[in-house]
Amino acid sequence: MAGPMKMRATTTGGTTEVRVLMTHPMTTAQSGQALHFIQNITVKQNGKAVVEAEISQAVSRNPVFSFRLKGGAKGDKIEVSWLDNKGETNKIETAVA
Amino acid sequence: MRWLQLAIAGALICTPVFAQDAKKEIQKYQQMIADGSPVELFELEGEALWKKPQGPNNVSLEKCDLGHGAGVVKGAYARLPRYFKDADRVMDLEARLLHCMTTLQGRSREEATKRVFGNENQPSEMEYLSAYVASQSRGVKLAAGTSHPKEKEAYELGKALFFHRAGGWDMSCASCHGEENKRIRMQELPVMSKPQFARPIMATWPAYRVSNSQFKTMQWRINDCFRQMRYPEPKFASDATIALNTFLTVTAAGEPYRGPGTKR
Amino acid sequence: MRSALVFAICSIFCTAALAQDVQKVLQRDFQARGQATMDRVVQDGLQRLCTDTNDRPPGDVARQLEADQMKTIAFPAGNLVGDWKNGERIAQNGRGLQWTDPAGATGGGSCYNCHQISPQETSHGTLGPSLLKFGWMRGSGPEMQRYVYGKIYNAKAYNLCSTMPRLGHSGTLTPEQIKDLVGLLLDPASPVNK
Amino acid sequence: MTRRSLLAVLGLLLAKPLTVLAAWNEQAFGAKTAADALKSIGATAAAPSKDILIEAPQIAENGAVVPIEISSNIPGTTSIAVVIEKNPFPLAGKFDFKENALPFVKLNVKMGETSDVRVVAVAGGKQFVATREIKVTIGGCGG
Repeated sequence: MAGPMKMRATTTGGTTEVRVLMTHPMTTAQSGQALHFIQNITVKQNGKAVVEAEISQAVSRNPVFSFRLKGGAKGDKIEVSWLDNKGETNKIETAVA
Repeated sequence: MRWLQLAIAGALICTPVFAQDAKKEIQKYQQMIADGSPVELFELEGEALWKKPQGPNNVSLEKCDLGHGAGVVKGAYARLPRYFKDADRVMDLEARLLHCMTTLQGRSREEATKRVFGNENQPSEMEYLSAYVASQSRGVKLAAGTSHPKEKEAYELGKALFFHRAGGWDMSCASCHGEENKRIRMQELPVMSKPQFARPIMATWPAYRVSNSQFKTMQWRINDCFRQMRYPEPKFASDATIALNTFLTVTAAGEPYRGPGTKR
Repeated sequence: MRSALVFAICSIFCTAALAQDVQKVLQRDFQARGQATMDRVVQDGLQRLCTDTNDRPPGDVARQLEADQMKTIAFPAGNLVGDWKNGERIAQNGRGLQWTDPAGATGGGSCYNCHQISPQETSHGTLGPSLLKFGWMRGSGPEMQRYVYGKIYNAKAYNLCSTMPRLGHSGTLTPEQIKDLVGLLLDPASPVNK
Repeated sequence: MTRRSLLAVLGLLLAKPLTVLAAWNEQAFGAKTAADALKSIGATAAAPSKDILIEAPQIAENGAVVPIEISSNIPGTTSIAVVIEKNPFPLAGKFDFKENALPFVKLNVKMGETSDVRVVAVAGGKQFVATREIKVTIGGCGG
């Protein structure tokens, strides 16, 4: 069961800033624990993919990312989802404030 | 000649300019990790745990009186530690949470304290709850109790403990936190007995520690200082730990709370 | 006049009373864990004196207690300059004597926590003085070897209320380890003196 | 369990394999040197650019969390990759920007030791690179 995510999306001066927090161990091969890390992150704006990321075990535990979108209106739906190397996923959706 | 060489070597290695730059860069690092902190995830989990029915009585902690009346969480953390009449004791956040777990939820003290300090894979209930309760005091000025005789007693005891030298290495808290502009390795040491240093520190505990990806409570901070001072272990939520916390928080009085923080 | 007298009396007896309380509190609120046993909260004479005088003991008493501490140091015979490379490892190591450290295992001196030593290590503390160029400035003769060995073994023999732990006396470091630290500070080949 | 919630659970189980299998460049992320990693993302001849901005502390007190903020002012930037020279697996991430997304990302990475961090940006099919050294120090009592 994936732990909680948290997201904030705010628009000011023609730019929308998306800040997303993910609960994930992001364990490395060096840690002695089983390798377990997020590999893919997708950011969608009103259903359309705007950022697609591939990441490695070098991203810190409990990842925090910020992304920026040009324009964006209050009420736009932002969705962020992740998929890890074990096939687990989680997602969160919020409206731009 | 040797002295001249030494002076040059010294100037190269220890110029205050270098030290100033390093200090500025470390401050920048601390600012950046605070901006990109996952600490809110712990606040969220803590809120869920606060509202979750538990124990033999199968009730949540929502009726817990943290000092502002049953169930009032807003601003409660900033007034702790304080004297509680129902327990006839000065209590800090963890001591009070423990009190509510035993009285409201009907849990045994033994069960409720079995795992007070968690690890990176499994944070403890105390850690999650501390994150949530503390977050509800953001913007509220720290004002630990100072009027009740037992609050005064706790402050005096805490102060005495702060300067008390003992343990395997003859240390007191003041051995590291007693002089200005000192470091352990690269870590700056706040003089916790002086308000200007205690204020920013106490306003940001409890905190997420990036070095081990764990959320840490003030009870843990005190516990781990004593471990490194080569003392035996302070008992969880004991009067000694609460007295120290009282001394530190009273010293930091007036600072608006802005935690839970993010530390190295 | 009278208030001054009351103050003087209180400064003797009030702190003494509080020290008693602290002892009782420590006995009640602390517990043994691993190698960190409860005898460690019982203050010895110098810990008590330094606490009571805020680390400023009267000179004559301090001299006397320092002399007592000096007697705890057993200086090994012969050359005290050990292997500086091993000394560097010991200086880096911050473990030993904690309840999380296995009893009897060799720990370190935690030296870099407080001192600048080898110039290569930039992550050093400042609670103690910089030891950069220590042997280069002071030489490495028998007297200096003895001083460094003694200071690491029991710093309180030289300065009663020093913040520095009694690393040999407390059982944190073995005589061999202390010799290696002497090597780190005094050996002309050590990076400290380059 | 009600029939409806059972159906909902089954629905979830069924839906999972149907989600698009996202691509993850195993070869690039498995590369053990920065040179190999750069090669697998096709960035061997990237031109140095001052229009890639890397905002990071010069000194990180702890390698477990090193915050890095990256933005590209090169017009038409569609992708940004982060390569940490001395990490066991140097490629830390690759971000593709589409539609309204600005070429900007802020993230926290792990660094085993002091190292150069290279950021490769792709714009109009061309590769650009900027480098920044980040020092990792030891904090605390080490016990």
